[in-house]
Amino acid sequence: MAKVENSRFRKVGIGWKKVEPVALKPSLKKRLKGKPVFSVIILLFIVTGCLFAGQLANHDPGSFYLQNVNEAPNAEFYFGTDSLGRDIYSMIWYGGRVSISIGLMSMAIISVIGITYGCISGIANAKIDALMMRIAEMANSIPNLLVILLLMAVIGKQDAVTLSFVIGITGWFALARIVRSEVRQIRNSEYVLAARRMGVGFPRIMIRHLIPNFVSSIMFVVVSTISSSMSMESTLSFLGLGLPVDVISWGSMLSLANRALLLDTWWVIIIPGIFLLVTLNCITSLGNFYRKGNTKRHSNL
Amino acid sequence: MGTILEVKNYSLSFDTPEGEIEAVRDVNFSLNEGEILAIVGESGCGKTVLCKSLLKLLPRNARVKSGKAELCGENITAFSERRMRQLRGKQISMVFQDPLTTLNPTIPIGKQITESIRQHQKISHNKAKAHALELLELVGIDHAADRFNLQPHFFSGGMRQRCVLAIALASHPKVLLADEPTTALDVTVQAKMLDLLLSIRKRTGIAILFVSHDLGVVARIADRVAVMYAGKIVEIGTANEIFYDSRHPYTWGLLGAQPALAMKTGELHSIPGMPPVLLNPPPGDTFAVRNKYALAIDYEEAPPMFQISPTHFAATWLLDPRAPHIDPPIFTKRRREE
Amino acid sequence: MIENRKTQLLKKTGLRLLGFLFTMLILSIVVFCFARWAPGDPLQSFYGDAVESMTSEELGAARSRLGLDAPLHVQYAKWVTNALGGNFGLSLKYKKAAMDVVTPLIGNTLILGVTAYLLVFALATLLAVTCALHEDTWLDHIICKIGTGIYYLPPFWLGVVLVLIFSIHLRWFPSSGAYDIGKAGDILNRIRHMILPLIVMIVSHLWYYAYMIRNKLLDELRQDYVFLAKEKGLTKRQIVWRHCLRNVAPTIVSIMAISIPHVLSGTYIAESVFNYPGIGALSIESAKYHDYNLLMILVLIAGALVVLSSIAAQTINEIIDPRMKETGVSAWQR
Amino acid sequence: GNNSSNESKPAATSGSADDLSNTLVYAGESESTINPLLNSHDELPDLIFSGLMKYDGNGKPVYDLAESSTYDDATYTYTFKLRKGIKWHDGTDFSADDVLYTYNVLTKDETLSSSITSNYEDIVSMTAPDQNTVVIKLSQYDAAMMDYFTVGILPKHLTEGQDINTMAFNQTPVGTGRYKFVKWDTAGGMIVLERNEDYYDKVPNIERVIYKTVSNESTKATMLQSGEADLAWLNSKYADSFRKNDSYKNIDFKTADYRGISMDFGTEFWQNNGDSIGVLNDAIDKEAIVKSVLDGHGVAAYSPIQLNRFGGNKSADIYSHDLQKFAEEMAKLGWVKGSDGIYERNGEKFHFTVQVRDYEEERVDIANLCASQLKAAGVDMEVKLVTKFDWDAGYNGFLSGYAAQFDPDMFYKNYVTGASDNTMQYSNTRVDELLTNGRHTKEENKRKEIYQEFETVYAEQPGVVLVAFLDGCYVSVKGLNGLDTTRVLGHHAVGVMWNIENWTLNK
Amino acid sequence: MNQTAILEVKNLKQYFPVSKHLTVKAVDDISFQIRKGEIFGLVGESGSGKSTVARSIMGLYQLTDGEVWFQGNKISDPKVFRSNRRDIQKNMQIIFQDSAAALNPRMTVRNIIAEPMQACRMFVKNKEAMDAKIDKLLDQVGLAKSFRSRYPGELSGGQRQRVAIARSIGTNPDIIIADEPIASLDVSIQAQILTLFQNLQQEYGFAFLFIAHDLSVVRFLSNTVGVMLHGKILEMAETEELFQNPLHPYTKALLSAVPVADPIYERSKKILYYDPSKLSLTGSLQQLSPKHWMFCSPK
Ligand SMILES: Nc1ncnc2c1ncn2[C@@H]1O[C@H](COP(=O)(O)OP(=O)(O)OP(=O)(O)O)[C@@H](O)[C@H]1O
Ligand SMILES: Nc1ncnc2c1ncn2[C@@H]1O[C@H](COP(=O)(O)OP(=O)(O)OP(=O)(O)O)[C@@H](O)[C@H]1O
Ligand SMILES: [Mg+2]
Ligand SMILES: [Mg+2]
Repeated sequence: MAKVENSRFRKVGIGWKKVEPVALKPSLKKRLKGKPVFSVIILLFIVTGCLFAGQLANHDPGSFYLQNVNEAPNAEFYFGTDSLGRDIYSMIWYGGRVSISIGLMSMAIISVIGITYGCISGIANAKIDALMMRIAEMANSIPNLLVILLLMAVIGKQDAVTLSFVIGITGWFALARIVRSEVRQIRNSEYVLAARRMGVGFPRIMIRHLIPNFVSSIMFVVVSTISSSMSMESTLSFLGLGLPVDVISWGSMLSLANRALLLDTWWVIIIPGIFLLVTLNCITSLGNFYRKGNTKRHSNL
Repeated sequence: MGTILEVKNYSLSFDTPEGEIEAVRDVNFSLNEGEILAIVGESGCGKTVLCKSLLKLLPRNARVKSGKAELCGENITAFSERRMRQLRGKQISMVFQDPLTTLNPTIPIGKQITESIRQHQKISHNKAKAHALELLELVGIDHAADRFNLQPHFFSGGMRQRCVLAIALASHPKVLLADEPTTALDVTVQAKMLDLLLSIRKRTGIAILFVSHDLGVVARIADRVAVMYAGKIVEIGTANEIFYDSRHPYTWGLLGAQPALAMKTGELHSIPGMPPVLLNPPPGDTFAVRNKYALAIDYEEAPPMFQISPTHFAATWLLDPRAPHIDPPIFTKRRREE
Repeated sequence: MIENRKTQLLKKTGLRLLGFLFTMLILSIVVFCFARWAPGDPLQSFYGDAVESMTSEELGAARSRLGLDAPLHVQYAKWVTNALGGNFGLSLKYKKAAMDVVTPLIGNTLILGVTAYLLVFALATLLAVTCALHEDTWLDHIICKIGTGIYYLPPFWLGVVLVLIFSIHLRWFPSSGAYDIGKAGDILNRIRHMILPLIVMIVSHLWYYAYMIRNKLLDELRQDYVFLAKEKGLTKRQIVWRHCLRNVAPTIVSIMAISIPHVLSGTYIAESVFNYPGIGALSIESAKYHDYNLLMILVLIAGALVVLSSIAAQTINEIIDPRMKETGVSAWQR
Repeated sequence: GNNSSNESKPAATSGSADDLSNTLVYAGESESTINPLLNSHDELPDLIFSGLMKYDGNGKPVYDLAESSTYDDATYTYTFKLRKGIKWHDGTDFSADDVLYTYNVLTKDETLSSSITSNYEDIVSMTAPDQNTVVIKLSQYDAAMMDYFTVGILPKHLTEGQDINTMAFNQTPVGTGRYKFVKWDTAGGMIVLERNEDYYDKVPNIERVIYKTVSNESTKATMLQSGEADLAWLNSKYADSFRKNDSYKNIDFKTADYRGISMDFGTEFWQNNGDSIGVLNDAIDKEAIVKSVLDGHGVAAYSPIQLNRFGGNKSADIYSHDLQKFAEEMAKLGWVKGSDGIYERNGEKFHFTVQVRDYEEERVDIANLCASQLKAAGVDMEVKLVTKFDWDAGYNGFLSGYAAQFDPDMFYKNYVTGASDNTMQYSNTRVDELLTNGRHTKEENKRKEIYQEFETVYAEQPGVVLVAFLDGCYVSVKGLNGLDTTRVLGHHAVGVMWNIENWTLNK
Repeated sequence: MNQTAILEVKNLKQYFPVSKHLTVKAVDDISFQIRKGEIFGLVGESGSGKSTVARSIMGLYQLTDGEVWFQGNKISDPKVFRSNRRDIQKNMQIIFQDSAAALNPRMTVRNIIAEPMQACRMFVKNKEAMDAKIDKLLDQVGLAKSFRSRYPGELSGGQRQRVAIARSIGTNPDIIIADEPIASLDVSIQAQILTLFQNLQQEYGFAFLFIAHDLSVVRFLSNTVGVMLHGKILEMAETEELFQNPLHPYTKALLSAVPVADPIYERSKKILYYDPSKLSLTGSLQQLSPKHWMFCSPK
């Protein structure tokens, strides 16, 4: 006994035993906690649905079933028909394809232009910065529609890519402003100075040092450009500047709302609305999740 | 001199996604009126968390696991947020670690001080202002009246630190928790600041819990010193006991790491390794893995507090009668006069 | 020192005003050219369907009569000289002075736009503070979820639904117009007409800004000065309202400044859904119908608002937060 | 200036301005000018102004400002005797000078840009022997001239010497009509009219008419539903939603307003393939379109003057929806279906573009349906929505609408080769002959024969694929009485207020 | 120590015009030189312009006046700088005070360390060589290989500072400018880093411009020391000479205020105070002895 005691009190010094903190493996449930599982599933469902629109649709989305005008949802027309007898169910999948791709493409264009412009302006010296911001402000006060009108005419085609391009090119000002102010906050941080000093070029600084550090704070703005692009598309369709009339999108379906409302056909109004809302909300909660993951600190309040 | 603040078996942890961080573990100490107790220890050992938890300024994921803190005999651990609010600033106040960020950058200094005064005393605006000016002068800011309406941006680091002190003193608290109040200052300003604290203590009898990792500063100001490591107080005693007769290997390590000592030998005694992560700490003494003098038992069982003198305690198995005798490094015995 | 700051501020503001005039000049040139390059026939708006039955000689004559055939720079020079004299030309569609088309309507839009604008930011701040005070509780979650949900509703869609419920079924609020017949001076009547448009405008912008402010506030709540404020014994509310909000104010002010065109364009939807006479719809119309002179005025008004407000924002921000001032030399000179 | 004198005259009726019990609120389209010379497609000029003649319920010209007239066959000269004691709304006396002035503007003013000037090309000279007599001399006989004398007369004293196109008068009109203009409230989006108590004929029962300018089709319907309007012209679908509702009345007029696809012969495609327009009629199920888009409120169209009293020749109805027949006809014309199911001839696909104005929902629907039906038959008609027609963009056609509710001569300028309104460059020597003859022929029966022949000739080689004639579906509140549907309305169902003086309102 | 200077600063002035009426003279006419393998310590009160000196040398500001010579090139001349940019970027590296701020929180340790080498076109094509080099660097600064894939946020302050050091020595620079590299570290880690610096100097022959405000640290590490106040170097001497024989009253005050971990001594010690506002701004650095310079005002 005493021997054991003595051996316990022998001097052993550093590193006698490897001491590892016990790492607990969290359960699956715990790992998924707080993650937007539900949103991911729904979004996957909608996106797959749109991708396989051809397989899912049971009617031609462009056809007018004149014998089945304004029918409520039923076994043949799952989501009903509109005032010209188009099948809402099939239109939803085809329309989603167009709307989601326009939303994403415009978002990409807006992000690229807005972030690049904002970064340049944020990093440039006071004079160039002021000039760039003035230009953005000016561009911002010209009615989008006028610019779009001109661009559409110059490009001369009306398809989803052109439309996204045009929406993108007129929609980046706010983002640029926000990015610029974020960049101004981090541009004098030492890691940026150090990188700059080490001869790292601007594009690399932007991609590696600036963007990762402000991306979480512009997340919501970026995500909401998806929704604003979708509704811009519907406004443009409404004005005849959008996609050709036979191309269906959720936006153009929604713009039938006022007509449907007077005709008491709720399914024409509600169903595309629900799809749009659900999709956007799912995308938002993904963005939020990303944002949260980036700010781990707790409130001091 | 009565005890004004007493902390008993105090443990506190944070819930994080990775697990539980035990930031303060079974801490005991008491603070008397007019006394300055210094807490030293390296970064991340839980000094700030301890102070903040006394004021209940911790985020929602912090949780007091056991023990209590008594202020003037009242158990404040159980106080509601509302009662704490009445206490804060008035009975017990704190000088925060980083003066650059603790002042609100957009509000004029004067307003930040009067706000503190008026929160606890129902006095007129002008009176509060007069009082605030007094305070600013007390902490040694000249041209206080001119600077009253300037934002912190226009103050130097040292001045800001002193403003934070002025705010902490605004309502004449009984206990001041000073969390590294001089780290941002250069030595000359730091010396002035320390003298200021000493003189305030002399005048008002305020009790100060002085947190620092600079042993030189502690040597100048503290009556008693507690050495913290990984959330635990590993040694506590009067200043002389700690500086001249320390018993814990960690205290030895701290004292030995002073560059001032390396002048002759040209060799710096650093403590090897890194401070432990407090996430699910392993059993035994957390310092063992960095401890030259570690005993086998250190790796298995945490040591209890051994009493050395009525005021001096240390938590190391080296003090156990069964432990082999170890000569402390010579520098721990050395005094300046020698 | 204080005196210095004041004169400095004045000087800066003066300089900025100069910059403003210059900006307006550039803006007018850009819009002038843009409008004329855009495809379509301005005569359409002048003669309406009659153009369909005009011969090409007639069209040519009409063009030269309206000064549409001169080279671009000549047209612009003419426009500028006239504009400096206060004459902004004739609206092609309305066939009267463009200024006269705008003036009766601008009041309507300003009332609607400014009210919406102020309400949006007041409510956004309120919502943001509520969320920040209750961060990560059910209240915050619910507000966030509902907020985003409603924000994504297309505004024209929402407008139509509101009309169905509140005008047609309940008959609480009118579905169109700015006021009832003969009630132009009746404030209550005007408010009744504004409620539905306001709801649409507010709902379609509110969460965007509320969320931005909320996130800024949450960042702010993670600052150390919150501890100091708490340590003084301030309540949570006091801390958020007095301390955090003040620090977020520059951001809010900047957002407000850049959001003017955004909110103004919101009046377009409200105006067209609720048939509310105003310049929002007019500016879209003028772009669509190539009503150049009208378009110029409207763009200049919008531009002036935007640039002036951004100047104001910068000035306000420098007063609130002296750190905003651009001092020192950029580190990016080489 | 002018309208203050109007307003200063107190309303000689009972009730305050807020009393709306005898005020008709009409939800109409947006307005920019109220001037009978510039604006021939709207209700307002007709209410405020009056002409020498006016149309009666059957669409025949009867006397209005003129009391009587004589016509001298040899010299082609009309002599009008004017009514006496007529006053302008501002109190000034009306006289022959005003008539002369107005017709001078119509025939001589170079700056006037109006679509109707060509109607008066036959006028050679005008004189006013005295204050109550106007003599108008033509160069040759013109069967439609009496119709064209219905144009509203402008007050010389208020408009002389001004640019007719842009004068302020256009927004503050003063006339001699049944209602006088009170105020144009732009900020409120309404135009206020008050009945003319000094009207020389029957003074209307309804005290005030408020014309609300509405830019959105569906808003007109919601305004009716929310009680903000008493009368509006709606498209047939919206109108249908009121039929079940007891508090509203549906008043369905016949109109001469057709919708069709007009082909532009100025474009290369139709120059090559102009022979293949008529056959398209076989591929379009017009009945189905009438049934679905118009909810049955209209008729399938076969002739542009089908509903005119001179037209309606059933033997001109030579097409029917029959894909079999269509395929045969196409084969005869030399078209062969390509691999993509679209016909080809001489290496050219049967593909053409059609511009469609987007603000009228029915137009868009009709275009879409036609495109889809033609596509099913093998013809690719591409629909391009535009806000305003763009004639320079090279579209092959447009979705057109027009009406000849009065004299069929209204089509002369559209179909005669090189005529002023023949913008689609339609050309057919037989049609030219017939329409010219129709214009200068006096006897009604002969004219009828001519126009019926025109119908058959045109049907064989049409420039427009006619789709349907619309009904003019008006909806009013229950208390509005007196609307008379005997009158055939014009383009956009205009003319509903032709007998407004007989209407009564009981809210 | 009689090799030629690799870095020489001559009459460096760096003014910041804050407003029309106020110009901050952050650095006001200072000169010094650093030889190969030498550690030059720069001390002074906070705000005295130490960091500005470092940044000016690094070329982050437009110099107000003066010259910076690096290996015989006058790099303060933008033309010379531009033509030698690669060389300068490779051979002059900086370590900042706050390692948390100096490392991009969104990059892995590997990428952080690799960045300057990539910028200098080292190992462009050869990923293995780069990885080997990174492992070697980590080893040099005493970190395990496993740190490669971590993010700065997952590291302790001392580890972060090591990463920053590894980053700066990756390109084998001739001189490292260390701007208060240990100020944010606690005592035990400080000692480790100081030892590391010592090793780097002795084994690899790096020269340092070592900025600190802790005099005892500077005394331990550096060969030569300069004392700064209000943008001026007040005293400059070989380390022991300065500490044994301080001449300028401000240096004396500083030395007297250095806290020592000895309570009895500390409580009784007399601190000399020096009012910085008394400093006359006219004058120049005079050589008083071969290894000792002091700022003297013309009497
Ligand atoms: N909100 C929190 N959530 C999780 N862990 C925390 C939180 N706040 C502090 N900690 C942890 O608690 C431990 C103690 O931190 P504390 O700030 O008290 O250290 P300190 O002794 O004050 O160090 P320093 O000298 O750097 O100020 C650290 O390991 C830290 O990671
Ligand atoms: N970009 C700048 N614009 C204006 N003033 C500046 C700028 N950079 C530094 N200064 C000023 O120059 C002076 C010297 O600053 P510097 O950072 O060099 O001091 P330091 O000695 O490094 O202080 P510390 O020990 O606190 O790091 C300070 O008064 C500072 O306010
Ligand atoms: Mg701390
Ligand atoms: Mg510094």
